[in-house]
Amino acid sequence: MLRIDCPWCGTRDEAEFKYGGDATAKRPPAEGDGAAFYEFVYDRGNPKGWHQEWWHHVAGCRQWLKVVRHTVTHEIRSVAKATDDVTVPPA
Amino acid sequence: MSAPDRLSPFGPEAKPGRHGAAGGTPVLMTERKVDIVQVMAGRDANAKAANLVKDATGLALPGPRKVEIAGDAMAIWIQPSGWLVIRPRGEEGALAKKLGGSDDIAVVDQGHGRCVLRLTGAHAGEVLAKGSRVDLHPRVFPPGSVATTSIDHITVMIVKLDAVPSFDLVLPSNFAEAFLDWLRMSAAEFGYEIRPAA
Amino acid sequence: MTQPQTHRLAYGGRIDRSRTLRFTFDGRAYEGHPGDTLASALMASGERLIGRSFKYHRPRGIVTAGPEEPCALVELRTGACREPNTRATVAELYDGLEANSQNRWPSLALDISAINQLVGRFLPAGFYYKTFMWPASFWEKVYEPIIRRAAGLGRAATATDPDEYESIQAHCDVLVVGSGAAGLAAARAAGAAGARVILADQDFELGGGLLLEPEQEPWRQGMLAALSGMPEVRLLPRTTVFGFYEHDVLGAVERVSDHLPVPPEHGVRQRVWTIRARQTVLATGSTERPIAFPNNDRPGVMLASAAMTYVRRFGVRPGERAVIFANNDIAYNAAFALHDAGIAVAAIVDVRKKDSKRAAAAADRGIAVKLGSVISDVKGSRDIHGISFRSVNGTAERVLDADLVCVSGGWNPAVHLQSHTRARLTWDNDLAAFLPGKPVQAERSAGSAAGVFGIARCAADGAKAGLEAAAALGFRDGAAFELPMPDAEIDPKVKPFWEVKAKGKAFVDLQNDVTTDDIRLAHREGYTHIEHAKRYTTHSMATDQGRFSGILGTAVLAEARGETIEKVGVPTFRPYVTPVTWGAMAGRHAGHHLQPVRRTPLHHWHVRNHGIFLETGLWMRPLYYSATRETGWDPILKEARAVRQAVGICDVSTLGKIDIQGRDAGMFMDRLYTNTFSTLAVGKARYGLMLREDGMVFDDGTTSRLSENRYLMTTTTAKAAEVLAHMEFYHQTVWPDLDVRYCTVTDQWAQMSVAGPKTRLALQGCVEGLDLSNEAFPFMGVGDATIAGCPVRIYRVSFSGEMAYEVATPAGYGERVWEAILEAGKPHGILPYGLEALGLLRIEKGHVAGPELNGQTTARDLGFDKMMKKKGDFIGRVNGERPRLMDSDRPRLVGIRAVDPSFEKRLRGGAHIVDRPNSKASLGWATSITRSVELERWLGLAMVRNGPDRIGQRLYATYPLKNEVVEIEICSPHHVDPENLRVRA
Amino acid sequence: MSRYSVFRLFREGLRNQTGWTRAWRDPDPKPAYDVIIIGGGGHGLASAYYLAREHGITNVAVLERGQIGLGNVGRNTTIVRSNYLFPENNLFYEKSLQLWEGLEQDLNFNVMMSQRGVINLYHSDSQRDAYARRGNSMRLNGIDAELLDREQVRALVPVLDFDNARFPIQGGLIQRRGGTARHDAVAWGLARGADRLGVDIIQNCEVTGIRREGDRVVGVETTRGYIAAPKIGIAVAGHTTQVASMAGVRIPIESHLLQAFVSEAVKPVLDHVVTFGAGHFYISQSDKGGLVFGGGLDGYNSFAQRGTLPEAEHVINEGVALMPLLSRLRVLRQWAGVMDMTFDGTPLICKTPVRGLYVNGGWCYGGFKAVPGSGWCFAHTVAKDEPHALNAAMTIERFRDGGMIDEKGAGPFPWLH
Repeated sequence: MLRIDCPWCGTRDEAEFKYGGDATAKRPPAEGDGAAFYEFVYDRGNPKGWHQEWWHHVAGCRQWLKVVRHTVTHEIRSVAKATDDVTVPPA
Repeated sequence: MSAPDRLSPFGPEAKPGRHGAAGGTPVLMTERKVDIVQVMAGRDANAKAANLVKDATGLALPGPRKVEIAGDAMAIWIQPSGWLVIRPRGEEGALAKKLGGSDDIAVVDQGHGRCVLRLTGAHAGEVLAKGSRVDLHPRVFPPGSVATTSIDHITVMIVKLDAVPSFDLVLPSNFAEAFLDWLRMSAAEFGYEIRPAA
Repeated sequence: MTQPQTHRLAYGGRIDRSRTLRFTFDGRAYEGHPGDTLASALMASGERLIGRSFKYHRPRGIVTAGPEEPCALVELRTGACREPNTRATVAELYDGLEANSQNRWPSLALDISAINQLVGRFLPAGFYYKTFMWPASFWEKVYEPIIRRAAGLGRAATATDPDEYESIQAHCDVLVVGSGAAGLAAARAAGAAGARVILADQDFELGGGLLLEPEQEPWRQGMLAALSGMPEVRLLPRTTVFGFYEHDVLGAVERVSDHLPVPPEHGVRQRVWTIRARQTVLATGSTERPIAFPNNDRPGVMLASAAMTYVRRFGVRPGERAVIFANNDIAYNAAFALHDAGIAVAAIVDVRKKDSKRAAAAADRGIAVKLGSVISDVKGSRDIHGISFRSVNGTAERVLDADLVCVSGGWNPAVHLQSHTRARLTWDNDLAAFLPGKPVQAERSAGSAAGVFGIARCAADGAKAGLEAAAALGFRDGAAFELPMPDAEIDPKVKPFWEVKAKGKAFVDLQNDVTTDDIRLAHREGYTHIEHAKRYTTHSMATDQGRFSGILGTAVLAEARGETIEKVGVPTFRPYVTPVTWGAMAGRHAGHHLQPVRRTPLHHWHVRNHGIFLETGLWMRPLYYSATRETGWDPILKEARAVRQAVGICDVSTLGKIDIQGRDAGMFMDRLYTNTFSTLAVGKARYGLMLREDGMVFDDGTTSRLSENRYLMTTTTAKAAEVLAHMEFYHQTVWPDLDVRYCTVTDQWAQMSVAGPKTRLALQGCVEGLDLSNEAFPFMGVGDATIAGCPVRIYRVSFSGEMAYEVATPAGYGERVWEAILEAGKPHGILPYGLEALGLLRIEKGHVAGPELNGQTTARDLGFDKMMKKKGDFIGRVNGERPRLMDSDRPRLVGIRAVDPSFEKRLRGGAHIVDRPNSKASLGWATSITRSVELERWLGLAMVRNGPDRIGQRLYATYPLKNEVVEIEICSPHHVDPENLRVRA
Repeated sequence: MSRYSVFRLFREGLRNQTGWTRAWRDPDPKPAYDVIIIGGGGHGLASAYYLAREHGITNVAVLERGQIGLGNVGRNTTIVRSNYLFPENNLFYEKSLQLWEGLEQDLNFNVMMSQRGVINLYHSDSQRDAYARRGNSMRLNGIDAELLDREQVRALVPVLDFDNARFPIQGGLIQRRGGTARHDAVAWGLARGADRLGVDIIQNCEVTGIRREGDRVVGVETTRGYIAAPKIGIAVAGHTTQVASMAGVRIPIESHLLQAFVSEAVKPVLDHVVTFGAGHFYISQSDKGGLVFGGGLDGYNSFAQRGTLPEAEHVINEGVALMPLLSRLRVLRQWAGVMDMTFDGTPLICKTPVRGLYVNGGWCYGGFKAVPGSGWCFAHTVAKDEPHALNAAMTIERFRDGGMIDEKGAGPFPWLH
């Protein structure tokens, strides 16, 4: 069971959160073309290693958090607010 | 307009009385008759919101994981720039009206959408631990703490009031009855008493 | 008559001889004492034959005294409480216990299937992969049923479990698993330092190996007393930690009431603990392992430590005349324990050639020691009466009379929990065993689990581990405490020895009947990897998961491969260390408690007024109302007609409601919806459509503008939570600069839809403070008023296609307002209507709902082209324009009607649309179908290729599942009032 | 290596099984092959088998990083069925089911294909209609399906909870030809079958790079040296994106964890495969007596082949709710496999932008039932350098042009499929 250290609420169980996928994908601006929006939705990273991903604290503060987690060991390196920039260690 | 009688969200089965195992100190359950207003401050408007609430209720707005308690009233931190202000039930909608709100401070009446159940007694913590994934040990969760979590799939705010321990549980009204079902099952081994709403 | 306790020692052991517990096994009456297990009590009455093996149905007895028992499995309790495959060796005896042997017919003593032994030579490992193929059709019909009946062990319960279970969410600084000398010391050291400690042990008595050492009893008691006195230390006997999961979370099951005939009132049977441990000390001890030799499965052959346990802890004589077969010094303890208890020890057959201090000690007791020797056969079947032994590589056999063989092949530290963390085990040559590896989670192993042997050494090692664990969390300087008196120094070194090669079946997996030859066969056939060999032979796949003898299989395979045991390795240990009951894992969520029930503010009115309910998501909603609980269409049609002809009222409180405020609220709405809301007039509502970013329709609903910067959004019941999360995602991660705030107010409001031509008349009878006339309050208007003294907000929106007003009031006033409207509507023939009529009406009107908004349809598919603004960004705009989504050949929404006006030939949802009655080429499918009260025929909505271009065509709805074909006409989805006059009336 | 037969078994019985030899050879890699299949799981072995059997291409190597058959083909819940909604899926899975039906005769290896029937329960009228749409689609495509009402389900599976359920059972959709097979046996049988046709199955041979010349592949770097081949097929579900990236190809797939469980063996209580309609739970009873069951994904990208506690509780909750008499049985073991999850829940069997490189993956959690059909279609795609009609829609491009095949309508969220 993952334990995610919410910057607002403290360390909480996975059960309070919902997963939101790759947090590196950026939504293109309104004028973005088909290729850009295709990438935003479908061209996701799938690293075997460190992964920057969205977790939504639904049964908590309802904030979308940027989590850096290792996809093999599940180690969580950092949990940041949605607007923070985070660094991802090399895989 | 004076508040007409309203139905309790805990349903007709929540009749006052002693249930579960006899003997020992029972867990006491009391529905609190309160008004509840959700306050959400816009960018850079936290201070303004704090003043608004202070003027209207005398309560300060607490920071993350904290509750400000003054007598029967309290202000609960629920999310960044978001609080619940709770006080004994008065005129319908009066608290929300008094707080008013503005373009950068949203005030939303939740007096019927949320409800508060007070849980107190020596075993209250053990009962909650059957569902609460949050550590309620005094070392990490002293009086004045609040945690929003999920118990039996229901989102619950747990407010720690004192060392008895006593808790105020803030629940979504549509789930109040279901939550009480769970609570009664979990408290049965210690025995529990449902008190008249107050 | 009750079987006498012929094998109970006169004194000694931890049982309470002053009290007698009565129990039955296969219907025969027995008695035992508090402190007994079922196994020890059966043994006390001289019972040897407890079960039958899986494949050959060979007689099997008791081989261990712990949870790793592979043979002595029984059906405990009966009927709805029957627990198959219960290990007699850990089943705590209680008065009135009923147990039965399993996997035998007609009886344990006479088991017909034992005939499998005779043909055993034709049933080697994996034989079934090579046969049962001829003729092809025979597998399901003939072979499989036979195999299935033969397989399986015990029988499941016959009915719903009457007992209750629950879960507990626990947090601690230090979790100590195991309560032997190491565990007790670790817990005390950590507790004394001030840490919050949980000490869990699977046994019903705390103490582990200490329970076999009377002279250490004072220390054990002192430790338990000290621990009980620490407020932050929690002792959990009867609690098995079954899994070590990521992020230092462990799962444990507490057998709260399994030692009682029935759980106490308001009590549970078992309880699952989810333990979040900042540090964990694994003091799980070690288990002795067997040696493979011919007929090593006979009842009466058991582990040396087990024999010692039955003597020392349970005061039972496991036999009259014992032979010990060992490759290490520790096993001599068993010999001496038996000897001291007055059991004859015929010999210690020790595979080691070199003499040792222990052999001398044995000689002092007059016990013969056969050095450099092995047991080459066991005489007897259901009971044993002797053994053959010979020198390790000799052939000349000698015979010894014996009814008990105590085997010790060395010890395996219990590394299972550490393995769950993916730590790599390390091999120890002295112990010839795998030890815990370098920790990868916050844990450390102590005591014999870490390869440390001897009570005093284990205690010291545990104390050190406890201190370190506490110190790692900043808890320091706890009070020191006394360690147990030093015990005899015994060298734990073993001479690796795994198998005696001689004539006869030598078993490595006693439950699944896997022999050393089976392992070698697997190797010959290329199943040389331990996982392949395991799966091919089923070795280590029995209920003990290889805990008893997994290492034996590895050793035999390693020899065949000519490689070391370290290289070959053991199959991956996975949860559960010992199997866990489903009920315990389910906790409180059995039966209708699977998920909580969500109730509308009007729920109990519906109950009192004969609502027939349906579970929709977590909600309970009335389908229709019927005092007689009649089924079929009549009650539904009655309610629907009331709406079309007079007035009806429906509880729509389940609709999601979101209060949105802020300067950018309008802009936010414009990006969420395909259509524009920033232009909506204050006091007006508008229907809106939301897409996912992939262009598929996500949700719809009406949203009102309450003031310049405040909107009230309604969502569908099903998507309410997702829509809020969707808004939070885009606001927090994509458009954080938008100045907007919002929250759910779904629970705040009771909401009811009042619909029908006489709605205005009905409402005018109870609404105060709002002019409901068409002029003052036109379609899509929003206004505040009061009903019966309660504040209400009224929205003039319609789902049914009739003149309709949705009335919202604070939840607590729901019933008052609902009843006031019913009262006012009486003269106009008002009826409450449920989900069925609601569905009927919306289908007639052509409004889309769940079956159309199924995540596979685009706005264009549903005819919402015009609702997609040309300018400006909105979610799903770009991906919704991918070429194949623009293809007009996609299935698109249309109405369909049965050509036949009677109700004879039924249209059904899920039917496919074809152009000829017998065509197999689907053009689309019927999404929503109903009986129409307006057009008096079956009609509905469908998704049809080129649908809109087919309007007027005669096609067919085919439903092969019922062999039905119905001629239909394609038409506009709006079967009722396509001009929308009624809603504006 | 000779055929299995009753005579053979009898003779070996008399001589203590000493005559059996390796089920498949253990060859060293040759410098070059006509086709290299990366991945010795079910799909890779089936692909090699059908390349040899259907297309006469026998100079084939299957390269397996570890030991064959220990990935998802050895970790699943053994369910075989073809009850899909869209023709792009149900015709493909039906082909696979038909191959399953003849597989043990084909392979002379008993994979214990057991057509005991797969029942999908429904709990509401709208769910019934959704299943009816699926069942009717199957029937129109010549696939067996029947809609059962509550009493018909009760007659088949009396142990379900019809009295006290939170989500009462209203009926089910049954495919009687669906069922289970012995998962390990499928891998072993295909390995033995391919080997007998000349395919080299090379274990402990990890591919570390894919060598390209311009826009085409020429071979692979492995831990056992460079191996040349003009055609390379990737069949490494769970790690498709990793291996494809060695050739510079990006695949729209995420890796997610699916868990499976087995209970202690008990006498038969369940004769069918049953799927709960109000949650994520499916269960069957193995011939050995263990109840084999599983649920949904853990829900976040993962390559950890490790069971977790929340999903175990979740799955077992639903199991007890569905079959109350399971309550007093014991769960024996919990494990997990890494699933290739696509963005519409439908697999990929297709060419890639790189000539000579083919991908077979994205099996989500329907991979086991697809094994023979997947191998058959992939072999065709590799041999002919163009897809068979049955897998023509299973392309990467479908996400760009909007041709998703989304049975659930769950959208571009791999963890929701």
